[in-house]
Amino acid sequence: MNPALLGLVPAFPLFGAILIALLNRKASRVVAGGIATLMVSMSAALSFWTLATLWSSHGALESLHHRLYEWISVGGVQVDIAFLADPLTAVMMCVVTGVGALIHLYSVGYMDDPADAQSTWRFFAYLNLFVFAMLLLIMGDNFLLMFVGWEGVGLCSYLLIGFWYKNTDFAKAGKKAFITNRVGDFSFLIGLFMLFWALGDQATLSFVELKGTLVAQPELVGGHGGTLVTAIALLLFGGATGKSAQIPLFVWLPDAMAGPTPVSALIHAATMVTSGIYMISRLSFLFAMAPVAMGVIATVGALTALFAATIAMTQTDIKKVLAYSTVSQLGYMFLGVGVGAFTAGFFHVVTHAFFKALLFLGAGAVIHAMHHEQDMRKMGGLLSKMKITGGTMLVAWLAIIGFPGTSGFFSKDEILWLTFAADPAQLALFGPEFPLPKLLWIIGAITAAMTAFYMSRLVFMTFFGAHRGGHGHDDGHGHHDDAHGHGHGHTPHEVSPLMWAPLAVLALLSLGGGLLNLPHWIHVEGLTGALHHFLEPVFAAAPMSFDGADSSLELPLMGLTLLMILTSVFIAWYLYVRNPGDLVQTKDELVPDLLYRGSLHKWWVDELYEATLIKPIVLVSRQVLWAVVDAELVDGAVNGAAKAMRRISEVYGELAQTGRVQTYAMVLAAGTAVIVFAFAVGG
Amino acid sequence: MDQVGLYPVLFTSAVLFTIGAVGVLTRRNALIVLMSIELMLNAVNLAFVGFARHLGQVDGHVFAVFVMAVAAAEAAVGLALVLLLFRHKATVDLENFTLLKG
Amino acid sequence: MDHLLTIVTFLPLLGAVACFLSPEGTAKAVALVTALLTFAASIPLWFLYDPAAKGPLSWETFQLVEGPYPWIEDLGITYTVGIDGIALLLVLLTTMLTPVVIVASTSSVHKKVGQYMGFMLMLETGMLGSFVALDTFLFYVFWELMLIPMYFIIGLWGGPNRIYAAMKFFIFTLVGSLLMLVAILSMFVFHHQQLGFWSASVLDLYNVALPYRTELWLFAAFAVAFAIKVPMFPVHTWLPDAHVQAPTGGSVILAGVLLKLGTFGFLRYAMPLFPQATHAMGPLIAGLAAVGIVYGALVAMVQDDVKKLVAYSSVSHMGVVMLGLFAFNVEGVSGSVYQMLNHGLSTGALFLLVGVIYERRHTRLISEYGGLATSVPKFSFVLLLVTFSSIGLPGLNGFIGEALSLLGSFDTHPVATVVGTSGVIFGAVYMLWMVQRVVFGPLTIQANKEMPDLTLREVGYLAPLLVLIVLMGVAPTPFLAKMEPSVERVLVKINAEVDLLAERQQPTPVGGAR
Amino acid sequence: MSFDAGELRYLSPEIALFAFAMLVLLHDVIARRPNREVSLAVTLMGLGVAAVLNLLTLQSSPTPVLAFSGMLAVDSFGLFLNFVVLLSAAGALLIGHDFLRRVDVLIPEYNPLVLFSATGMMLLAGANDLILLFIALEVMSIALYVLAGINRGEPTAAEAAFKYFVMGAFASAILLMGVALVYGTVGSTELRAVAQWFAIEGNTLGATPMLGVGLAMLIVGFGFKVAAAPFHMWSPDVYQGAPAPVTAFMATGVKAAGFAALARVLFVAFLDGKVDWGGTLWVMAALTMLAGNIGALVQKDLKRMLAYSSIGHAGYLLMAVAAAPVTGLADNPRMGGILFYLLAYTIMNIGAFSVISLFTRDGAEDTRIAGLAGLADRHPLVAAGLSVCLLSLAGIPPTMGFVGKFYLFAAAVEGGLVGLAVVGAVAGGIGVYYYLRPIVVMYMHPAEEHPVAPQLNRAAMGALAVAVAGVLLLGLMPGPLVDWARESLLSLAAWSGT
Repeated sequence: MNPALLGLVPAFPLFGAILIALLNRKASRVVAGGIATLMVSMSAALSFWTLATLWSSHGALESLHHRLYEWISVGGVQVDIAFLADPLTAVMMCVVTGVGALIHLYSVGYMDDPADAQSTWRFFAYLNLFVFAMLLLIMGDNFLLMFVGWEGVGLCSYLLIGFWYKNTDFAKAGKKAFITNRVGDFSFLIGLFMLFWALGDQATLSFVELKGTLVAQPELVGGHGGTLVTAIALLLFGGATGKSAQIPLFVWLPDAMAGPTPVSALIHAATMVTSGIYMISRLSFLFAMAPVAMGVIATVGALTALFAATIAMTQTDIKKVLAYSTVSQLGYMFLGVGVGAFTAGFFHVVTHAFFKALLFLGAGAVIHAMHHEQDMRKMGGLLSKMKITGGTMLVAWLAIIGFPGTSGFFSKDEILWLTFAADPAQLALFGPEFPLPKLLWIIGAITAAMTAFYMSRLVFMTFFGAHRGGHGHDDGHGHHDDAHGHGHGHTPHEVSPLMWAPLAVLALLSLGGGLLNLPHWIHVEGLTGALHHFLEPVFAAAPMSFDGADSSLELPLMGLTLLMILTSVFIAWYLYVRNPGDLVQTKDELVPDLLYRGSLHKWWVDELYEATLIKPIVLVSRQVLWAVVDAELVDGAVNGAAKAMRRISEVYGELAQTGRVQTYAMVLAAGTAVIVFAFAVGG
Repeated sequence: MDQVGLYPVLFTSAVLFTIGAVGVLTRRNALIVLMSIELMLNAVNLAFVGFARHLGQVDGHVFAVFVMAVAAAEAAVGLALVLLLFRHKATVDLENFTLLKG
Repeated sequence: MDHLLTIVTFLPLLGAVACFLSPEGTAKAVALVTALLTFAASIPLWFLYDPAAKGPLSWETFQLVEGPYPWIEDLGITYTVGIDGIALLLVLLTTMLTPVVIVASTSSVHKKVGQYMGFMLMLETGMLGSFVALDTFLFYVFWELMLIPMYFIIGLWGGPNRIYAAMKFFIFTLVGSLLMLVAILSMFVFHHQQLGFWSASVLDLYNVALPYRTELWLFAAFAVAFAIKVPMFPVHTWLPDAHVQAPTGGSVILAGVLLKLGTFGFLRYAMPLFPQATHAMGPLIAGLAAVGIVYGALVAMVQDDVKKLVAYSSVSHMGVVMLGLFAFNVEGVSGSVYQMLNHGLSTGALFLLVGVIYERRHTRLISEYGGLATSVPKFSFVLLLVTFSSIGLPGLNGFIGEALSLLGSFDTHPVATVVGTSGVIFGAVYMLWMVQRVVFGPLTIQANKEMPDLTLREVGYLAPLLVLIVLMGVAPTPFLAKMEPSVERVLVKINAEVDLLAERQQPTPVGGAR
Repeated sequence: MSFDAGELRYLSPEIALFAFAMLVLLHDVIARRPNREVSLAVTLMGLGVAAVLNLLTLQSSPTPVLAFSGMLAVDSFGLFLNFVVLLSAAGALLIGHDFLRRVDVLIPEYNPLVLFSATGMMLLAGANDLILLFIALEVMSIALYVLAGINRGEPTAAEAAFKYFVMGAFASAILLMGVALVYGTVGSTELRAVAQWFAIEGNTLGATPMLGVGLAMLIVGFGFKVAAAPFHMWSPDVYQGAPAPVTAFMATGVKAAGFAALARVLFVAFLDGKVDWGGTLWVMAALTMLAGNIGALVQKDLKRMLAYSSIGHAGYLLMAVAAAPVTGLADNPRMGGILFYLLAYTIMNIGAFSVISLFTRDGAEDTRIAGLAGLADRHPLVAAGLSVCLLSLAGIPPTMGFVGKFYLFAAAVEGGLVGLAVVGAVAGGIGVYYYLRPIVVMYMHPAEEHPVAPQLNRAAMGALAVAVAGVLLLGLMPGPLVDWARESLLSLAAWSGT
């Protein structure tokens, strides 16, 4: 493939976005959606071509590179608009455009609400813009271009979360997402600055050059394990915690579910949120130099996975469950890259994109069918009414809980095993001897069990048992304030083929995605470790060792995890299918009240941030900075000086300029006396 | 007079000058203020004459004559102004003339 | 073409006279034609200016130089104008913004239109003159010449508290510049003492070498004048008052160009004239800039008046510019200059947009709006675009300047930069919060429902700004290429002696200029 | 001592002025119904003739000459100031012409009195002998005392005149005592003699405190005339009370003549390094700038405000004078700014007062600042003219006031008085407030319910137009005038040799 074609990959969706924006209201849902889907499909085609080119070269072709033009050139900052497609990029491109195209297609069916008819063009324009930005993020050959994409996807996320902007809460959710991401960006930028200056004369922002420089001269950033490189890695990771919704910046993602469900599927599950993992993978050579940072990443990932899972267990909003599930799965991916299993982490990115997109789209189909009802307590028994949707959802469910043979099984298992087997020295958060990998494995395994529970709970509550839905919705989850009459608030029914066709494709991918990278114990020529081999050159500069555990333990541990997962499924089945009647009481008996409420209220993290950060900052800004510092101190000083001058003037006028001529003469005489004295004595 | 040296003359002049100045500063009657100014000018005249004698020049004496002429003109204008004041307020007490101030 | 700069500079003044003399009806046309002619005349500057010219900061490296024509000979005061890459861009910004403002003002100014247009054009001459002057006295004359028209623009066409605001603007600025005048005079004397002849040319004054303490005092005098103009915390309070009271056009010019004169002054005068003091005071100024970034953003956040919000955002943005300037490296300073242009465009556009809704609703209270995206989608789109430019979204202009400024200054003042970089968070907070409250949410107020969307004229005058916002984000290289050699030259001057000094005192400065 | 009648030509401007004054006086006394226009024309003609003669003198004596046995210095310093004085007198006459009719002061002596006073001023500018200086001062002052009270019906005018008189006479007496003490020490009243006395080994102020006291008293005397702090307190009352044209004349002519005398005495007689009067003047300048500018802040009356303003300007001028002992004259060419500024100050003040004089109602002046409200709408050109003059007074470029102030600051900085310059800058910054007040009122305040209608008249408008043109043109192209002022000031160096 001609590298020049790389430029077309992002160009198509950008063109689509512009075209749709130009057509605006003249473009109906189908026209706008058609254009958008077409554009992304073209990108997808090119992406697969790219992948094929690279794959078929068997490592002979390290990467494709194409420079469009010089973007910024000042001093040491020499940045081009240039695209780099190495194996990592190529896979990611395919995921983004492939899944993206499916979701675009799905959206054409999904966005059929007559109330949105005037604004679906906006939806598709944003969506195309998003794909463009995402492609910039992954294809940019340098930090700044990546950052353009990085922030660009944030922008689209902001716009799409707030797509139904008339609802103030939705608009706020968009804002929250953007600002929380900005906190991460702040960290990212500082890390970038630090890296740039550390390189001194060799400063570069290009990934390829940076890799070369650091491999050749690791001492520039303080050498392996150096403080500087650790700081840089941690700060860059700080950026990732924002974009990829990790502790402590995960709070925006659940709120982001305010956006239309395809958006949740595309942006907040399959693609954008994984960019943190992508970034770390891209910079694996740098992160590998900072074991402490790797330890932090793995730990944060594991803890996020666990923490989000605890919340997901009690949520009743189907999208919220999926949102926390996403956070949790992202944690897994960080755990993977944190322990140095970059391929495994990235593999999970890919499989997760399949099954989580599927889950969201399936949920979207359900919501669509239920007329914007998202509360699972009002669902139930939908499998019979929505066979295709239900069926595909079940596939996704199997994948996400890690049922053997599904894509999720392979990717999750690889992460868990490599975590267990990781050399403690390469994630030396608590020193090289501390058995952090084992600890993380335990967290990971527990999380896997919890995942199985809450995902089963979701599936059971939604598709099994009796239908609990009343008539339409009345809980305010609807997105329109103005009347959005549901004359047709009948029973749920299967969605149109436009929507279920993508589900079916994704279901296939969820099932068979594991073929991409079969574990070593299933030997199939060309498939075993395929992704691993393909990505090897990318991660070659970040050698990691996984001989921290006896390899004979691999299968027994897998079995253990599997057992835990199945147990969880059973519990869920018991609670939600066997005894569906007392959904609430059962849990009250099972778990202490505080834990239940904590989980239900997301451990009050939002409230905590509100009380400790947002409120104080606003309060201080308003009551201290604005009211006191600005108005009283600074401006007070200015006005006070002016007032004082006027007062002096007045006092002078009253006391000195009395109008009595002899006062004046007296002052004159006194002045004379002083001067005379000065000259008589001082002369 | 021959026996009188420079310094007694100057001393007298200074005393007269000071008396005049104090008069200007303290007396409330415009006329007396006017007279005090004349006193000051004459004190200077005394000094001129004293210096002239001391230096053996005539210049100082001539200056005194000039000063007298000027003083006369000044007194004329001054008296006219006092009259003007009196026409407005029927008094020449300076305390009453504080329209302009501040 | 020999006198292109002079023509560009004084053409508006001629127009101003014409506006004062012409009847109300034709004044608008006269003003617009003048402004457009000026803009047209300034476009060749872009092509005539050749950034490739090499050499140190000297007569050779300024271009399109006219003069020196003797003016007041005994002090060596001359009429000398010329541009470097930095001034070039600022001149073009000025000539571009003025017609925009004039068109925008046709709907916001109803009384004494002729005078208003006259003052606006007079202001343009003042601003252009300040950018092109190469003689300190000439600079000072133009610098002060800007005060009068701006004073009248605020005082005559401003809001209810306009007189207070105008007075504050005038006196605040003047007190600062009078101290600068004393410092300029001192420079004349030092130049005469050291080099034996009188000269007011800034290029000659660059050759004066002063003892450290003297530099410190003189720098302080210049810095106060410029810092007030920028405005830096804590001498910023004239700005919110001036902005809120000024008519839309006044605010746009104030934010768009006038503030830049402060930072331009630092770069052209205060810093290269007093390199040691500049470096010595660097941490202080960078610190204040960083505080200003956060402070401006936080105070902007809690404003109820949208114009005041934008005004405080200027304090924040200009803090970034200052931080970049005091980075002492080419990345930071170029970014800073770029950010000057950005701020001129995006904040100018923001004020125009505020003006648009103010004209329709006669209120600037954020709470009076909400849900505008439904009733005025075009307006809302533009507001969003400008907002994202303002908060430095990559791909738009703001990012380039902000990122380069901060990147540059991180090397020199890491702590201040970290504090300042938090502006990317707070900037998003106050702008997006404002946008959310103005544009999003339900449309509840009847008057907002009936609000007409952007007219063709409004789109027309906003369009150039929007195009530049995108263009400068996507393709900054042409702009950066124009300025970079000039920036480097100034930096050589700023850093040269200081490097020598530092070498003598200590092994190597921490992350010294590369 | 010999008298050479030919030397009278050096005095020709003064003689011409005096002669015309007598002529006008006679016309007004003899004519049954004196024609005011004719009187004005003849008076102005007198000024014109004097100006021409002054110019001829200037050209015929390219090198400074001493005439009348050293009593009179014929140098370009004096001749430059003669022009300033003539300009000031012309302004006072033009402003006064219609004004006096309106306030019903049809005293024909106004014009000759102005001429007499101007004669005194011109003599003062050229006096090289302390006695001539004193007499010239009195000639100038006595006429002014009368002029100040010329509006006899107005109680404030009478009060102002009397206050001026008392203070003036008091200060004159002190000045005269100073003259006597100098005479007593040096044995001569000629300025060069004083300088020569200092040249003698061992003659210092420390050895003869009497001379120091004399110098101090001279400084007080001139300080009073130019309204320098702490001898300035009379001026707000007097400026406010006196009729506007007279105030204009006082503010400009007296200030020019007073500074002429002060500069000549200090620069010719006392500028030789043995006497340090710089410190005293430093303090006086600082006090004067601050007192004037701060005092003006709360004033509500235009004339009173401009009185304080005038004090402030005296301070700026003193700032430059104070720099002289540090650098000498020849090494500080910026000292010429003193002359330039005196001219600038005269022009812009004439402009301002020509507008102020328009505001009369029912035969009385109404010079409240508030009375200007809305003027910009009713008479835009008048408002613009006053604004230009005020901005020039405030020292905003591109006006003559700015260039002048720039030079004064330059002189101070060149003399190393940076601290004083900073005080001046601060005072100037404060001062802007009150200069802007009238502009605010004119442009931004709505007119009063029964606004004072400005009584436009050709004479005053002419003066305003000329003043505005001068302020702007000489502000933009000050070069030649600056050169001339510098040369003129340097001509003083011929006498002192510094």
